[in-house]
Amino acid sequence: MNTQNSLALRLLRDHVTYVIFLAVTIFFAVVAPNFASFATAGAILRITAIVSVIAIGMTFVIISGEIDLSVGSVASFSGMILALLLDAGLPSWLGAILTLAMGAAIGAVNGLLVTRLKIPSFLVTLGMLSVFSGAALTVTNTMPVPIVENGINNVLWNGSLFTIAAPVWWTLLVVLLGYYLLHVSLFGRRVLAVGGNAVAASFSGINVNRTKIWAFVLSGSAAALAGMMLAARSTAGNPSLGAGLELDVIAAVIIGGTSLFGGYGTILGSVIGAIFIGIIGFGLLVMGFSTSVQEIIKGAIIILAVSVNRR
Amino acid sequence: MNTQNSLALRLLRDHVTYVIFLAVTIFFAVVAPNFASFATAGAILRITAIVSVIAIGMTFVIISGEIDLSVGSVASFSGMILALLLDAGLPSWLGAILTLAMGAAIGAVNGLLVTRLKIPSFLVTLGMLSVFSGAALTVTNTMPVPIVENGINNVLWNGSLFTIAAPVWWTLLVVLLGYYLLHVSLFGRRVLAVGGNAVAASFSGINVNRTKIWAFVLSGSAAALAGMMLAARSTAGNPSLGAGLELDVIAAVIIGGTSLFGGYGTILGSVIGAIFIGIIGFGLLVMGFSTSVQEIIKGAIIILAVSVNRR
Amino acid sequence: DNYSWPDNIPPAAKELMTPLPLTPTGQIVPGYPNGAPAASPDVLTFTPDQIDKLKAGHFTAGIVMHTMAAGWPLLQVQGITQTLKGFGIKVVAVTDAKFNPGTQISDLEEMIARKPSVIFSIPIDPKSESAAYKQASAAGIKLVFLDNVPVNMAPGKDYVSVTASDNEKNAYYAAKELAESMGGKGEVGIVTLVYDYYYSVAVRKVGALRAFKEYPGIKLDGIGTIASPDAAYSVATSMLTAHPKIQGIFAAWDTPAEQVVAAAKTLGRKINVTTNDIAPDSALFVARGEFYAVGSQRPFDQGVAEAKSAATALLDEKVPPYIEVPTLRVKKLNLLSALQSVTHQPPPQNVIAACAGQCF
Amino acid sequence: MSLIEMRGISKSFGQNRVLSDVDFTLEPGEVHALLGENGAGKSTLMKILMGVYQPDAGTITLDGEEIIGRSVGEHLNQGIAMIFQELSLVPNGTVADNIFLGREPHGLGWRVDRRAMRREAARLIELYGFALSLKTEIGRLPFAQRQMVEILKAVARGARVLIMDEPTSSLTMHEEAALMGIIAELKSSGIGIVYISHRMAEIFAVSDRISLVKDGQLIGPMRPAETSVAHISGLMSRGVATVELARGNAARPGTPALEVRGLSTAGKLRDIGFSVAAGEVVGLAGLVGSGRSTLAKALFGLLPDRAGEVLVDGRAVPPGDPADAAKAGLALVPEDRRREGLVLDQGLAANISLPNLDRLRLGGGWPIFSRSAADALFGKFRTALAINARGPRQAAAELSGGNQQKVVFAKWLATSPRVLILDEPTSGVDVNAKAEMRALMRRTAAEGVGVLLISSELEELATTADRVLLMIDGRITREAEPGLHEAGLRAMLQDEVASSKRPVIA
Ligand SMILES: Nc1ncnc2c1ncn2[C@@H]1O[C@H](COP(=O)(O)OP(=O)(O)OP(=O)(O)O)[C@@H](O)[C@H]1O
Ligand SMILES: Nc1ncnc2c1ncn2[C@@H]1O[C@H](COP(=O)(O)OP(=O)(O)OP(=O)(O)O)[C@@H](O)[C@H]1O
Ligand SMILES: [Mg+2]
Ligand SMILES: [Mg+2]
Repeated sequence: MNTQNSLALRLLRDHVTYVIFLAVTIFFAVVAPNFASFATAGAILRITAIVSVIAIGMTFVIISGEIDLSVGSVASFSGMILALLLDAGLPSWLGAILTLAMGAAIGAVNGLLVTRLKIPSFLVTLGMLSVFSGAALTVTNTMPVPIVENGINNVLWNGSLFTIAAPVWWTLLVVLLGYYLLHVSLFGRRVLAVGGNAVAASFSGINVNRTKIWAFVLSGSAAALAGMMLAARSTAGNPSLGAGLELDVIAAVIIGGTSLFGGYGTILGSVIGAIFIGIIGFGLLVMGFSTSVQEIIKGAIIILAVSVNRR
Repeated sequence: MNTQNSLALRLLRDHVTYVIFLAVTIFFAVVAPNFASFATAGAILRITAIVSVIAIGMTFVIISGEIDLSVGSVASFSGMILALLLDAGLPSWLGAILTLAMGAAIGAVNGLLVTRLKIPSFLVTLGMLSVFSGAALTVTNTMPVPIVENGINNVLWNGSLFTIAAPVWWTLLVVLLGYYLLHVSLFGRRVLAVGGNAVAASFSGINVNRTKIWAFVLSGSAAALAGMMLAARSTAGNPSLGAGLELDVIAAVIIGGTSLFGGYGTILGSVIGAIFIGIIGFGLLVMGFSTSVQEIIKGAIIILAVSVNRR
Repeated sequence: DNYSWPDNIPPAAKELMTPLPLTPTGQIVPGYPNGAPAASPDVLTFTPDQIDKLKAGHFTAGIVMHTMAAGWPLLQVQGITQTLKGFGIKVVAVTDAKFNPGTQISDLEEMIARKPSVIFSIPIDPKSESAAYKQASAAGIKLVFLDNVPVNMAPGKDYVSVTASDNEKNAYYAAKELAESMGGKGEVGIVTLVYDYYYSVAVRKVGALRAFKEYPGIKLDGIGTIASPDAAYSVATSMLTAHPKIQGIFAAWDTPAEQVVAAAKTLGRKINVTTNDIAPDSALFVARGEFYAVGSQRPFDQGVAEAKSAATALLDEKVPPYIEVPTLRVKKLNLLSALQSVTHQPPPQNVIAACAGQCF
Repeated sequence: MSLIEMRGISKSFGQNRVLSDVDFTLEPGEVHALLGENGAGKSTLMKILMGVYQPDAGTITLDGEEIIGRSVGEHLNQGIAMIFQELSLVPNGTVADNIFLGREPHGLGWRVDRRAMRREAARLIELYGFALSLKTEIGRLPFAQRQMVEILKAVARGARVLIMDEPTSSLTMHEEAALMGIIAELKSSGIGIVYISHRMAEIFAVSDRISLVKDGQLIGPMRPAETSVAHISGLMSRGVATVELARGNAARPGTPALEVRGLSTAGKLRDIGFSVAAGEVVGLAGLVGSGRSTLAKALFGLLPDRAGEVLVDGRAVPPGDPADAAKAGLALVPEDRRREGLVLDQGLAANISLPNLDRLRLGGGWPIFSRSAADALFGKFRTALAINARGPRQAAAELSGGNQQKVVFAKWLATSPRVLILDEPTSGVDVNAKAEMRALMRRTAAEGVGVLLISSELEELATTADRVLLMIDGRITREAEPGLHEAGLRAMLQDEVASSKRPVIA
């Protein structure tokens, strides 16, 4: 797959990604009605916030050479749990923390199954996808659970600070955290090493399993946060809000230049990937294409964009 | 990932898969009302035929170290095309051949994009997924196209020979073909080598790109055949009949013991994987579990089954 | 203003609570080119010994749904299950196809192999699933349809009957209310399902368009299509961005409508939203004034009617081909009464709270 | 008290009992050399000392303290470091990243101190004079350079016990000299070193004690003075008398088996021309980075940007496709067996059959693969090359380094090529096997095959090749007259390098 691995090429590649990304944006700005506006930018960032947040968690898992398909249903489930906890009268901060912890725990379980039982992560997390989408539907017997307490809805989604909407702030926060962990801290070196060559990493005294487990914990927590944001967005926990997110997320990460076989990737790339997909979808909708036509063009653009930047 | 790679372990592993598979089946046969019956067996084989057929094509792609996410929407699209061709008055044999050819062509395009432009297959085929699910919806503006001519419906699905239903025969045919190609022919050796170590393969004078392209052609054709079977099953092409199949298919292949990182896999394993998933879903429904609960148990069983057979 | 719910509610609320009249020929039913004659569920009655006979039959039922991701399907299932319990009929399983016809066919095949006495189902694609349903009736299983009937199946022969509301009229009402709320002029949009083959939703588009046409001042800016409810958020966001002057959106049912409201909220846009169907969760949106008006089916009662027609058929009695359950007009004013009659349960506290005493 | 004492160590992999009740000791400031046939168990013994494998039985003490840990990490912290035969580098990291892999300098909040890392790495490279640039990614480096990084990585850890598992297998005299310097320095600072190598000269140069692993037992230790190469290879051998090479110019007249005219690549090679007659072994000498492997790859059609002519038996070979090259009768045994030579997870017969698929058709006609034919093929070479393996189905990854090398050799011999290009064919192969393989090269040549032998062991070139070409920085600058001995070659190479204006490594 990734035969060209020199940093030089990579830098170029990333640059190209950004160039294409800009080109497409400018195109829409010109042809799509009222696209070029501050409001639009905000709107796109909001639409892509969910995918961005999860993508950042996913980046760690994919770099470490694994994959996490459970994020979508973990998000749905987390939304339900938050709603139920608040419905049960917990203070919202506590509910949020508990939900986040649950997400982390789910991630840890994924990681343990993958590393200790040596089950391919694709299967473990596919199983978990099934388990938690089922669980989300079962807890309330498919009924959505309203979140009436508006404080948390505002903090997580509807509010804004310095005219910038809450979801954008959350994305920013997660980006910074992810950037620190991956590109600044020791942990990042470990993840990259493990993904690059697990055997060599363990020969160098790196605890491969622990590193992977932490990667899964990160993606589980990110999924939980995203799920809470989704719930806040529709002021209700809905058992199928997160369904199918995993594909968008993985696409974003890969478009961002992360190798599906592990060992290389960047936080910024993943976020840009997410926003890129968002812009395409948004732009095409604004231009008035129906969902069906939109899908065709979207698929084509993605292939083209990446094909160009692999040359 | 797959640290334990000694052939011995692999053999054991596969055996265990079959053992568990048997255990689950027997369990259902005992506890589930009128599960243990000829009719049931037939029903399960019919239900899993689609996934089995595609899984066999997918096995080649995954062994070669790539992945094909487009199969689901290619199946939907093929069903539509077949229906439209017959609607346009083509003789059904011709329509079928053309559709099959189209599937192969789509596969070839996937392969070319992956090998020549060096785009990760995950992205190429994800893009294609989007393109063809969109295309399937667009050709008739989301409207299904009935297949009135019953000859082909019978040949592909509704008919039966020696009391065995057509879809089962088709599965059998594809299994034999796949078995020959992977385990008997030289092509199989090449696919395995390419997946095991592409560099070493090319150093051995094997044309890596051509081999991968052929793998994609196989999965494209399999998807097309499955799409036609889907259409015949519902005597109409529907733009979203195949939606989401890709995950079931990949799950089947991986459960069957094929390594997601390429280099190892078996045809029989993939089919067994498909039937295994089928049995679980079916058995759970027969036991009276609703979809939501089903999903939970299904996911758990998959993880358990595989976890046992990785030890 | 000393009205209080439930005992003493304002006349306006009372007026709203009178259901829209039956349409003589409502739903599309095969074999009835210009609509089947609509029968009221009240025609289905049972004598005590008929009920004993049913109980003695030890019948079973399966429910094959299109989706469970909304209040409507859940209330349907509750209506069916609770009524069947009264007849001693056990529901063996409920399947959810997540709007995928392929999945639903598999669900159906599995259900057929399970051999229940009757299957309740709402076909996602009446065209491409008809073959699968034919297998069911061929296997001697009685079929009762919700909303949609597969093509070329004959009532009374291939299946028992279909229960539905007049979706076209229901949407027409909601769209008309939207236009009225805007004083009959301004720009509007529609958000609906992308699959036109799912006709009980497709006809809502027809109804909405009919309503909007009656107002020369109303300009339709676009029809946003979704493959699943959660997609409504981005579809609505982009629609609102592309058309800054949109003041109202009609969404084909409540779950996507909730996402439309969320989108408008995050864009800081004040628009009116009307839709079809309410459930405890979407009721909150009415209470908060985020849905201006809702033309709501009564899924629980529909479930009851379906269960009754199944029971009647199991007694080998004749069932009318098309049973229509008239729809309700729901506004903040009559929310509590409407919600109760839709769900057959007292309205949840959070709805009552959100109403702040303005709903009855 | 010894620095390291391993007592009663036993280890089996499945049925395969590799070590039984082995005792091994290491004193501070000594170099304890470990010899043995390929597959004898040297690496395994040292991997046990490193914590990679847990022994089935036995104890390890460091300064008298039990240190059987569960992981490499624990042993590293105990002050034990190892240069791994298969290297312990991550391809996606730079040279600097890899030197500090697992022990990156860091400040508050696990903040990696990149500057310090680069500074320190630069200092090390400078200090030991290896031809490496900090920022290049390991994945892009040829094996030799990666081996240098592996050396620095281990040395820089400042461990008290340093295990070197064939550190020089593909290094040339410069780096070899550098390493000897390092070893001397470490010794003087009281560090104990285990030195595994198949290069006898090295062994006798550096070691204070020599031990032998044979049939799972340890023979020795003995002092270099008390023994000799002959004695040791005698002890090691499976009774195979060390083969005498039938040297003497076997070159046959007529069209050369391989003829190269004006071959160049954008990257490296400039205007290379030479020919190899049928029946002749032509050696290619040079320093690391001189372009020998590049030439081999270019000849075999692995470099798209090849210009110039390559003729086999006078017929031109189209560039850019190894398949064509193989068809034309070329064969290449690449230098990096793990990456370029083997499908590690697959069986040995499967590996050997790869370039021979068309020959292994069942009954010729249909493209059906005959397993039995493949197994037979493997069996043939297993005996011919004395490959130490369980059987045709054993995964290549489980073979010892040297035996892996033999498998790669075998897979190309099996194609009965016209021209055999060998890139460091005997690196990591034990003395006796080495002798056998060199004899094999001669025999292959004698059968009328043209052999191009790339080797970093000048001794090998001197003993095995009919003619030796010198390659300096992408050019073939000179041909050594036949019958020249190792010392002569070394001298010649040195002054060639000196006389070439351009720096040795670009
Ligand atoms: N991970 C493993 N699994 C199974 N067998 C193994 C494994 N590692 C080594 N072996 C076997 O153990 C034996 C010793 O291997 P080892 O690598 O220690 O030999 P060595 O002395 O280092 O040989 P060389 O000089 O070629 O490196 C060989 O027969 C090899 O096949
Ligand atoms: N033009 C080229 N295109 C692609 N790869 C090249 C090219 N030139 C060199 N390489 C690769 O770069 C690697 C390193 O080449 P380098 O300059 O170090 O010479 P080398 O052949 O490896 O040196 P030696 O084998 O003499 O130690 C080579 O192994 C080859 O694979
Ligand atoms: Mg070794
Ligand atoms: Mg070299």
